[in-house]
Amino acid sequence: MDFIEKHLLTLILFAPTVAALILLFVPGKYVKAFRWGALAASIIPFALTLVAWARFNPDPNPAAPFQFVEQAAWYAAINASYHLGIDGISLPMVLLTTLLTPLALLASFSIKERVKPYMILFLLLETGMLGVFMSLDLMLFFVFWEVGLVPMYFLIAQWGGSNRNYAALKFVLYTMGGSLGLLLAIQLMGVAVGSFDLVTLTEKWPTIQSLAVPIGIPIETVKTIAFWAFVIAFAIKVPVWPFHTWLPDAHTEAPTAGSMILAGVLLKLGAYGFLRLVLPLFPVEAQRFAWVLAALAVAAIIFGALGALAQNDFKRLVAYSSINHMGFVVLAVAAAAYTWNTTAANTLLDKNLALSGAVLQMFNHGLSAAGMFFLVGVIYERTHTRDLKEMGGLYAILPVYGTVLIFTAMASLGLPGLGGFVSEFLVVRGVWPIFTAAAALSMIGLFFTGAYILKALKLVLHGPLNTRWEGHLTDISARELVVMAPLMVLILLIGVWPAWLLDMINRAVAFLF
Amino acid sequence: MIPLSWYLIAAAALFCIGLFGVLSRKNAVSILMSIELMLNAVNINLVAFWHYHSQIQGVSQVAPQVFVAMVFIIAAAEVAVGLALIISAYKRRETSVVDEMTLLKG
Amino acid sequence: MSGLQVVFLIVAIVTLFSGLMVVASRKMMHSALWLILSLLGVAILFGTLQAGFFAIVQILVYIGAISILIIFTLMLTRRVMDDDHPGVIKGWWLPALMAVILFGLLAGFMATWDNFQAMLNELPANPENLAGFGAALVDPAGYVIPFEVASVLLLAALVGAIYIAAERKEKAG
Amino acid sequence: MTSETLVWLIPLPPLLAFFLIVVFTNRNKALSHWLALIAAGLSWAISMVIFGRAVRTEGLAEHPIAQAIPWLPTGTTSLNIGIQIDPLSAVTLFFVAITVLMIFIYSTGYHNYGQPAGQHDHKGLPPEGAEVEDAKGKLVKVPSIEPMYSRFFALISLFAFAMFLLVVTDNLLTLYVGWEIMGLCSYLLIGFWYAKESARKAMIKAFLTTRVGDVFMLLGLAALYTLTGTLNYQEILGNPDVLGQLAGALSPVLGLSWAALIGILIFIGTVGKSAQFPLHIWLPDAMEGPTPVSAMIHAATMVSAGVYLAIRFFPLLSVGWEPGAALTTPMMVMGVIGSFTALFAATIAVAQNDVKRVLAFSTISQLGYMIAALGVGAYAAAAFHLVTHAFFKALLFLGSGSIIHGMEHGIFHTHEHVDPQNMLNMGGLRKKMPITFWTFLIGGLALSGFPLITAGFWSKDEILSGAFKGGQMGVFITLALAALLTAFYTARQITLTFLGKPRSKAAEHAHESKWTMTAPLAILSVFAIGAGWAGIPEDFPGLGGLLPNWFEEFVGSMLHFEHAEAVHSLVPLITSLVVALGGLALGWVVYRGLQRPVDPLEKSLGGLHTVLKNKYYIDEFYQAAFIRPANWVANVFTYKILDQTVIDGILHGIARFGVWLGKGLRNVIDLPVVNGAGDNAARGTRGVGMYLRSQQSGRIQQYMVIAISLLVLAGLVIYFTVGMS
Repeated sequence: MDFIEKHLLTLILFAPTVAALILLFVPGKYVKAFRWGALAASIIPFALTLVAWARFNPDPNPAAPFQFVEQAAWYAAINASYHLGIDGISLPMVLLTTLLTPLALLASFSIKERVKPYMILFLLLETGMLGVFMSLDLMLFFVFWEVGLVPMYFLIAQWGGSNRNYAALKFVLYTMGGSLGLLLAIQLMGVAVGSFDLVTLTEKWPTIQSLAVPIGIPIETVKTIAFWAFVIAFAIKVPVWPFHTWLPDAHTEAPTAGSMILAGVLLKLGAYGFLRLVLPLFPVEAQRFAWVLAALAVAAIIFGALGALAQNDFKRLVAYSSINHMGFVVLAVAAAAYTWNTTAANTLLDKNLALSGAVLQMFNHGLSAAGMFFLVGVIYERTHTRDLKEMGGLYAILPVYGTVLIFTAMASLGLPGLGGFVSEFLVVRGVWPIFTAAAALSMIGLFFTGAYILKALKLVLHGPLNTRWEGHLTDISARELVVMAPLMVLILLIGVWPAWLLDMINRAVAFLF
Repeated sequence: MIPLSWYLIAAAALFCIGLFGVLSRKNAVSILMSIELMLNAVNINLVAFWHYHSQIQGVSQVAPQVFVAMVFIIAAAEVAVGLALIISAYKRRETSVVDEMTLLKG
Repeated sequence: MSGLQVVFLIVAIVTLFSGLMVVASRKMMHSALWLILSLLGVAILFGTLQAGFFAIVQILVYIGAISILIIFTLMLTRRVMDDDHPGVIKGWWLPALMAVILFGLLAGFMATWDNFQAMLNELPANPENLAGFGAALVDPAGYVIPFEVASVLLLAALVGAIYIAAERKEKAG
Repeated sequence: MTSETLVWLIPLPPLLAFFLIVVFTNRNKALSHWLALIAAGLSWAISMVIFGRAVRTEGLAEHPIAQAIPWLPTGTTSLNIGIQIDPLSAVTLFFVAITVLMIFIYSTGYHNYGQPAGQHDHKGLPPEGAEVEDAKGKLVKVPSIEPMYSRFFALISLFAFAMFLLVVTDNLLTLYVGWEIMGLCSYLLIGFWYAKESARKAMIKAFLTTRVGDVFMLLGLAALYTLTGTLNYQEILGNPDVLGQLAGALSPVLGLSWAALIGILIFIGTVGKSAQFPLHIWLPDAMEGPTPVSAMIHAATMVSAGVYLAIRFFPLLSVGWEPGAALTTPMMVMGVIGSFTALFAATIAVAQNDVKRVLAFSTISQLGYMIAALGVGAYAAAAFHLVTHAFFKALLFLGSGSIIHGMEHGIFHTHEHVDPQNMLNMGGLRKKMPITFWTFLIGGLALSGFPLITAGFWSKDEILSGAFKGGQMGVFITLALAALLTAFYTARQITLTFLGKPRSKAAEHAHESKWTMTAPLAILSVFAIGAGWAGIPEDFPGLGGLLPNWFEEFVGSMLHFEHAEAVHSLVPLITSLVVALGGLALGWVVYRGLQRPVDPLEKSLGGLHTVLKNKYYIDEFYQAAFIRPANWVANVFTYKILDQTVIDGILHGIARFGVWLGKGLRNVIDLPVVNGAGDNAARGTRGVGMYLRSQQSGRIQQYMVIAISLLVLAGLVIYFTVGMS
């Protein structure tokens, strides 16, 4: 137990990799072994995350803000170390990742072709995502940031839809483009401070007066450039309008489980980057440019919703909804950035609420978006079309599926009593006193959220019975229900009793910002 | 009580004998054996220098020992693969004479 | 001239001579037997250097494993054993010349070194410090990585050797 | 059990029923409806206990039954949620519990429990009837049971849960939760027969229209929470300091105070939910749902919730106002919107032929009354009308459902193809459906404010006199006109439906509904009459003082100022008598002897009738002014232009530029310079290679000899140059 205690994060992080390596040596014809093996392997990190959750002390200790810390020498020459740790912001994300991966793998049981590489890539993907959430070293962060990219590229390009090559290339080039600036900025900071360690950087970088290597540019300019490099990298990942157009393509073409993970976790990497890196490292710049972020966030909320309303492709519609929902996270980040140095008690509360809402929104969106993409996949597997106009009247044929879909759609819509509402309310409430106009404008997006969700429900479920599908479709299967059940239970749980999760987030946010 | 030079000279001699064998023998197995001689020459040098440095430092030196061990390992690996190749080639071509294997001929 | 020096000279001469015979004998099997003798000589040389461990390893690995392996191979490739024509290529004088020149060069180079004539004295007790050597091999700050890589190499070599030498059930073409 | 515990328990049984039906019993119709009925009964019983205790509690307004638990951690503090029963929620609970229970019972009959399943019935469509053999072996058509019977009870249970939650809660956030869940349920229930195209449209319309109000309300919530740090009623509305601060602080919008701005934002929520102009359009279309749903939405729950919210927030809406003083901005807004809606909807109702649609518009109109009452400061009157209206409107809707059922029975019998909801096809149902007739008559009279005996009279009269006393003559006259029209269309409805001769064969063969439907009608009609007696004004000539004006005292205690009674005037009383009786008489006279299914008003009003019938073309106007532009912005502007053309265009441009740059470099530098040089070098090398090739023996040892000789040579060179020095 002592070993587990001390290396909990490493175990969580590399359990999927080890499993992937083992699976590498199993002959590809044992399809079942891959399915069940990958599923079992992905449950291990989940179980370990639960252990971490149980042992996590929600009250942050100022002396040791991160828990389960592990540090080992890595690139000693450049002072980059293998430094892992989690706090109340990253733990929910880790839980989300380790929860969604088994579900996505379970959802992938319908994959028939090249099961072996698929499962192995998926497990590697999990390591990449978890690494980003756990890293306390920028070099390590970057490595995992990129590690997550590669399996996703292959998942889209190999198992995707008809336009998959274009989508995969767009996804990878776009994200890589953002990463380029990120890498340069990270190196710049590392050189300037002499360490890539996040804790050290957070202490020194914001107040740094001169670069170790003078390059003839004022330090403020350098910081601003680094700030924008970070923001653009994360904005592409979130994605913030107008960096969002890769998302509908990638989501639409990705296999179902890929979309689940893409929407459920990968988008959170960007938002997490904002919270973990941009706000602590660039408080001054973030405050100066907070209005830009807020404006882009509002644009994302409104245009995301309108874009979703314009779609007739079910999956594309859901993809656009992600832009809309993640806009709220960025809006909260902008509000927090604007008030980073406040001392007024009520503004502190506003900021705290906004950020708590943002983290909770990330979690909730992870649940509901993954659920929605999965349900789109379920219907796609049966009808082989995503065109909403060809569906309709399916409620009578698929009553259980319809009920599950309505539930998930309502969670996505932000119905009170379900998870999404709590976080959206917190964000709106927190942002309102800081960016009143932005909060008011985001209501337009909130309205159109309703419009596109209802449009989807209307075109899929309701309407005259579609004789084309009658008798050809089977209702949602037990395996598919097992995928949905944990998501639905959590959505409901957060909506009815958010304290179990929010309390931890809240304390972490209050401590950090 | 033996000068270091003796060992070095003996090793150089053995090395050159081995080299001659590698360059002149026809049979692949012989070449392999010659290579073993060369490796042994190297090892003599390594052990001699290990003795010499341990004597200067007053403490047993680890690095030369590791090198010696590496040479052993590599020798073993090389022989295993080399002999396997020879057997394989022999089975296909009924010969282990290097002259007759001239696939590289331009 | 001390006793040890005498021993050294005898052993060195035997080693070099048998080495020469390895490359000079016509019959492969003779070469192999001479090789054993040569290797044994090297082992004794190790002994004179107070490297008893390596002397034993030398005997175990080289004589016990490698030489035996070579002899087995010779037996497996039987036709070779009856080989009676000259074991060396026609223009053998060129390699011989080169070997001699190389030896001269090496000796000349080494002679320029100041400590070339340094005496090797007797080391204190337990000169090899095998425990320290062993620990260094598995110490992350020491040589664990080379050690592990070497192990993997050995494993790969064995697997590869088996793969190469194994009988193919289905012969392509 | 303590009252607090009991109040917590009120919303739970329907919720539990919902989950049980959805998860377990959805295949068993009987079990499903029993679960729902028992749940509604339990809630009703607890509600009655609570109501009884609340009535007996002294000073309930100051010290409500309340309890709260922390729910949402917010920094160092947390947002608490809890329950609170004060006079307003007590009376609301009273009528909600009863109407909900009645609607539940009625629903079993309405959905033909006990009838066989129809052969051609399909999920998502209303049951079309089943063909069975009667005793003589002849095939007859009888009503068939609803195919999605269990689903209906599950949803309506959830609906009831949301309403109970909304009533018993002590803060705006939980109220919003109930509010939105109700929105969802109304969405699902209006679209219960989702396979009908009209239902599919109506459900979306209902949800989205109310959502317009909801998002504004959410903003109001955020603002209120920001400024006060709480959403608890007592801490905001019961605290004059907080209200004073809100009224004093200036908001950035239009120079309104924060109190006014928040009030208006929250009121917009009411406008959406209670279907006030201009967000009233969803409610008539909501008639697509089964009739019990209509009753649920229009009487017991949803629309009442909007008014309940407005009444609840009256202290905020009216902060700074006291009787006789100038109205606050939100009150003026409410007065104008309320009275306008009352008249506006009443005019439309006159021209509708669908029995349920008339009632729908009358609901809008009556809700306008309540809002207008709040606008003129008649707080208790608004609450009073809310209660009485809930009873008689539930009665009317259920009655109309019974009528439709009766007509359908006739249609099954005669195989005639007529619209069972069109009043012009009815007539003379009085004899066929006596219980329905008498109860509907009671409801109709209450709606039109028939003097003295009906509940509607007392509450409407109070509103009129409130407007009059408040000196708001514009509101008073508008409301009086609306009351006249109300009486007129009520008389029209009753006359067309029940009186005269049948105008279709189906109407001739109509049949009274079964007891599960008529019993709730009877019970509700008792309340439609009796509820009024709780609020007879003390200064009413003759009757005033016989019974204490209990309602005014009980609910009025919620407000902290004394009701300064103005000098009593007979004008409002006479007005309400005249409009009620006059309207009824007029309606009866006009429609008395109708023979053919044509509305005589069509001729006399001409073009105006067409306008009224088409609801002033507001739907069409919205379609053109908002929906189509919104769709254009979404489809064309956001997606096609912005995303696909501009942003993706830039991206593809960059990509194309990259490719162009690559090609350019290749053509300008690579091909001539690099490749040229390379090719030539390669050609040269090749030539040399070809020559050398002949020198290659393929013997490894030769190569090695060469290699080593070179090495030796290099060693020699070094030895004789560097080594010597």
